[in-house]
Amino acid sequence: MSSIGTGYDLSVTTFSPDGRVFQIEYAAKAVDNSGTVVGIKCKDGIVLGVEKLIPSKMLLAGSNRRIHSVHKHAGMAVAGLAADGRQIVARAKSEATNYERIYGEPIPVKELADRVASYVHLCTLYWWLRPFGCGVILGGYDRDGPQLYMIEPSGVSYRYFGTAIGKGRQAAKTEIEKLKLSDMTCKQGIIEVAKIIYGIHDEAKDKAFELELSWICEDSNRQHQKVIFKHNKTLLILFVWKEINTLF
Amino acid sequence: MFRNQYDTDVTTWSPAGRLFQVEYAMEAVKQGSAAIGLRSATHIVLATVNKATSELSSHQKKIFKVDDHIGVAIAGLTADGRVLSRYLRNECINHSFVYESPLPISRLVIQLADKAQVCTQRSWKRPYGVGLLVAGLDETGAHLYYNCPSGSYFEFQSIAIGSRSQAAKTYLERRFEGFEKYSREELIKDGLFAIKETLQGEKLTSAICTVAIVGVGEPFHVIDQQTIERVIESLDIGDEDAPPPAVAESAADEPTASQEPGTAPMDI
Amino acid sequence: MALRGDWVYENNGGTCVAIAGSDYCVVAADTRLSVGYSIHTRDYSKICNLCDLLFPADKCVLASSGFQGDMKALQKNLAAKHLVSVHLLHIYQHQHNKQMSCPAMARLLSNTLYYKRFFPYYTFNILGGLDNEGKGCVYTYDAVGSYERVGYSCQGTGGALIMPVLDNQLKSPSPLLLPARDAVTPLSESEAVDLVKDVFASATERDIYTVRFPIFFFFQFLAFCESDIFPTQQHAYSSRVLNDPNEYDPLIGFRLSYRIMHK
Amino acid sequence: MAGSYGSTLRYKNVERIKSIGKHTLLGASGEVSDFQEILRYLDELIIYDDMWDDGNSLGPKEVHNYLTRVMYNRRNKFDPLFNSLVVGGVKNGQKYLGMVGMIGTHYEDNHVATGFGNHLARPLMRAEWHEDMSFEEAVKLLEKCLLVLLYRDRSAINKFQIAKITEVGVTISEPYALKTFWGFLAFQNPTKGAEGSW
Amino acid sequence: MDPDLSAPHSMGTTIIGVTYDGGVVLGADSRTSTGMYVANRASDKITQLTDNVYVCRSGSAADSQILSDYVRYFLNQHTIQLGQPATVKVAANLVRLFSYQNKNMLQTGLIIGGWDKYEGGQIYSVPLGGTVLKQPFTIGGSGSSYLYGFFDQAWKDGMSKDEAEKLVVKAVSLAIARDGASGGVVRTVTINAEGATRNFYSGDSLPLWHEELEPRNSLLDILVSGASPEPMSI
Repeated sequence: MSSIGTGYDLSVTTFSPDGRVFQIEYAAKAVDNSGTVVGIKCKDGIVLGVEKLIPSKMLLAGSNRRIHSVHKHAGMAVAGLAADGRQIVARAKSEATNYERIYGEPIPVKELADRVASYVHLCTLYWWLRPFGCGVILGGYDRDGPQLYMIEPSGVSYRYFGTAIGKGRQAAKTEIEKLKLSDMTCKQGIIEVAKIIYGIHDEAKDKAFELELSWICEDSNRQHQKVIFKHNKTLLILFVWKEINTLF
Repeated sequence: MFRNQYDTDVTTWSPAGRLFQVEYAMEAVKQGSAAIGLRSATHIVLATVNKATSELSSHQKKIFKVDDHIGVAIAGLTADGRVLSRYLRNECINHSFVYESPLPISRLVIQLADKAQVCTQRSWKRPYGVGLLVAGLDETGAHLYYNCPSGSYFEFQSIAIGSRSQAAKTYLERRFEGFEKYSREELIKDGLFAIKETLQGEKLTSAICTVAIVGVGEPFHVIDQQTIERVIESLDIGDEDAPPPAVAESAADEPTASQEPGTAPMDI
Repeated sequence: MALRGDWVYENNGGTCVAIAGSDYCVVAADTRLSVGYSIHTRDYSKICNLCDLLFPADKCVLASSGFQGDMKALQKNLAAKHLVSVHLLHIYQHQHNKQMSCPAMARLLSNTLYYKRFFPYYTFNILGGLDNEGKGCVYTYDAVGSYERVGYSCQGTGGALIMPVLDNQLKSPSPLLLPARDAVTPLSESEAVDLVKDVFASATERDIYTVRFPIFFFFQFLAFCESDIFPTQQHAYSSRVLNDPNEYDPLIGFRLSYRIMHK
Repeated sequence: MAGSYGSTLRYKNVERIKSIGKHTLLGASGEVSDFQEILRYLDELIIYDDMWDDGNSLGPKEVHNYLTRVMYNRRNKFDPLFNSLVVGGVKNGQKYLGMVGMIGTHYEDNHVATGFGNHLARPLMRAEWHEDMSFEEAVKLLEKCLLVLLYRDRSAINKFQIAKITEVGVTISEPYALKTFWGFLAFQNPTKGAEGSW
Repeated sequence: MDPDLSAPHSMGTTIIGVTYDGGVVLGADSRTSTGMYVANRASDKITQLTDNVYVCRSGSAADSQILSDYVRYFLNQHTIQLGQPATVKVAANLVRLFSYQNKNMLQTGLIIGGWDKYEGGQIYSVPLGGTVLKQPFTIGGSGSSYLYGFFDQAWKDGMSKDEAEKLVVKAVSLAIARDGASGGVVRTVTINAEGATRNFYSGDSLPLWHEELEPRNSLLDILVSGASPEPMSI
């Protein structure tokens, strides 16, 4: 950490001599420590999955959502500080409704990603703000088909076939690369995402977690929808573990 | 001592991706006297420890009614707690003005959390130094939430916050699985037991605690002192000798800041 | 308000009556909501409890007639202000369920009306309840906030028909007497209720905007009780709603087949 | 289903009944552009409500109260929405039926109507409505009212939709026309027995 | 009668938009009036908004021009922002937005027509108050009063391009024949997957309707042709 103590890393409006903005990199650290978030684009839609870490056993299942709808046709999964993520979600919601108010049609996913990225970027421009401590994966389905974007604390946004952020992102990305995404339906994809998240989670070391899933596909009428397996949680774990054991 | 560079401003990230100012605000919650909450399928009980700053003063009020169906208990800076509970009330009044129906708890809690988050991202603000237990009943049932200064919120079966709350939390963690089916009386009893855990041997009396309840057919209200006194007597817990020292009080109580320097404890 | 055009207001009709006794108060209003020759509904309560959800034992009710949109806005406004004030008392005085008294509410209502002096609420109000001594009280208003505490009053489209009957029947001392006499009626509560039923029956015969079988609110002073923190005195009240059309048997010999719903 | 332009029946396929969320139906008469604006308000309201995805949802009572505030606030700004609205629905076993006028007058009742309907349809409904009506009885009663309105409201056309809402959900019928009756003898020979002309 | 030359230009107009199999045809007359005076006898009331969307304007010339200028500006921005052509729906909604929000100040009714790859050819009508309605065909302007019955009778779904264009020209000429505020030439714009094509039908090429006569160079031609009537005997 050569940055530390140099004095170039205390403000988001300060460049270091080698042209870096350390505050943004530090903010990204907060994302790297969080539960993993995975998003994939299948041939018929988008699947989002979150490894939601549970800090206390007295927490109720299903609370503290990390996947949010931002319009009928788009959803967002948050890695990092959930509180920061909600601000981004709120902004995305209002961008989406504003667009529809003016143009009379649902916002294209690309446009939504651009606008959200601008907002995230805005917080890296002023000394009196701080960059968001969260990254988001945005999935949506518009007239040009399903699309997946990831927006990082720096404000950059890229379009992906599949991506991951958070603690287990490297392992997750490796797993995603093995998938034949272009042949896969969301029904298959959602199992794969569940498998990946269960696979990268280290039972021994990590806190307990809850799996949160959502999709946007033909089956959901091109609307963003959370997915709850009909099996209860234990069944799902068993089911997925069985699958994983045969796989690895 | 490079650390001090990063802990004076809410808008400064530490190299490990932490926000010390926010963490310090979370510490303020732990300085406040304890508040606990527990819920069954139909009722939620909030209980707080009353601490007078001097013999001559009264204690600070720690439980506030927000609306008929919602109430809060606070731990930390009482002044911040009052500001926030006033905000909550206004939200409820506005909602019933427009819809003539009670505001759902989960939505109120998120609005509150969003308000708290804003204070963690502006250099001219400070995070609220208060934790709120929000108890309420709506269309989707009974709910108990904990809102903290970082802008996070959590829904709990039961929870304890504030000073020496770890002992109460340990007590609750042993028993919370049964709470769902509890009657309101049982909830009140376990609430008092949990409060007692935080007192470290001090005698539990109705003067030292405030208990409030909301549930099906029962608008949020503080249970009067006589009733509590009667419950305490019937439980025979008031006179009990000093309880076994709370489990690993000092360290376990503050698992966040000092323990894992690499992680971002705001998640909790 | 000719400048703004007459479309901003309409008169939805209706009649309100309130009578104060030495330890009771009766407030009544009819339930017809109409415009011109067209009846919107025969079942609209013009009496508002202001905070009936929060505090079942209440200290006053508001009866209004005029433009229904304004009536509702006024009621909501007052209810919200009342809530805020209850909360304030709650926080700063550690009082539980301490409510605004009827005289305080009367002043609040006046201020609320006058605040819209230049775009008034087109409403004609009566506030009835019990005062801090447990005595019946009635406040009567004009649309822009002028108000007066009286022993009885009536407002609305049937008001002009009813007022002289009340003047005649309620044996109220002249306001010209010195020293001023209490304006409350010496009538017993049951006599007062009967009188109200009668005046509504009569008004119905001559006013197309008034329907028979009013909704009643009835307050009676019961006892003083001590609050546990502050030594101020609070009152306990019973308020009940009388609204069963079968309860009385006017000489005019027909009964309407529809049911008057409770408030 | 007509959208009139003066006395021209300019648009003959304007849908005036819409479902609002899962529990509510909205019917409107008056200015079509303002109705479209109201629908846009409600669309946003419902989208935001749905996006919470927390098990809470706005019912007919909430929608009615919301519209009440919208209409009243717009009249306070001297920029009213020129509509009369009827709101109905079922949620949690509670039936709800209410109406809001252009300047914010509102009420609930067992039967409601806007415009000409207040004069021509409500007397019929007052006479025939009863608490435990079947769906078939209700449709018959509505059709009786609609037919009277078709005969006597010159801006009405013979193209109707009837919508039903229950705990289960919403169904809005296809547009359809009602058979009209012209068989009175006096219609064929109006001067018989009464000399002169209309 | 006083022609009132100081009155604002207004387009007592006939405008039409119809869909056909594969696209839309827009049509309009070309008369712009100032009171009773014809200020322009060959004006263009079909205005381009984008490559694939056009609008027919009626009512106040100034209002409709300003409105379409704004919409064109917004659509250009929008096209750049999205990196692809704006849809017809977006164009119609922008027209609606400005019409509705300024309904107290504007005296204009418009017909938006165009083609996009998602929904094909579409016609939207935005009359005076700022309602927006998607229609298979629609007519507007003062001349449209004379055409309701005609369209109720002559309209059919799934016409070919030529059929549609013929229908539009015929309808505009019928309206010109009965509406004093409409006149001049007939302009059409046809929009489909291939793009937009303008057509022009000059005033002397339009069909003749009831009580209209074949134009001549001069009475003398009639006399020369020998069909001269005998002098009227008294």
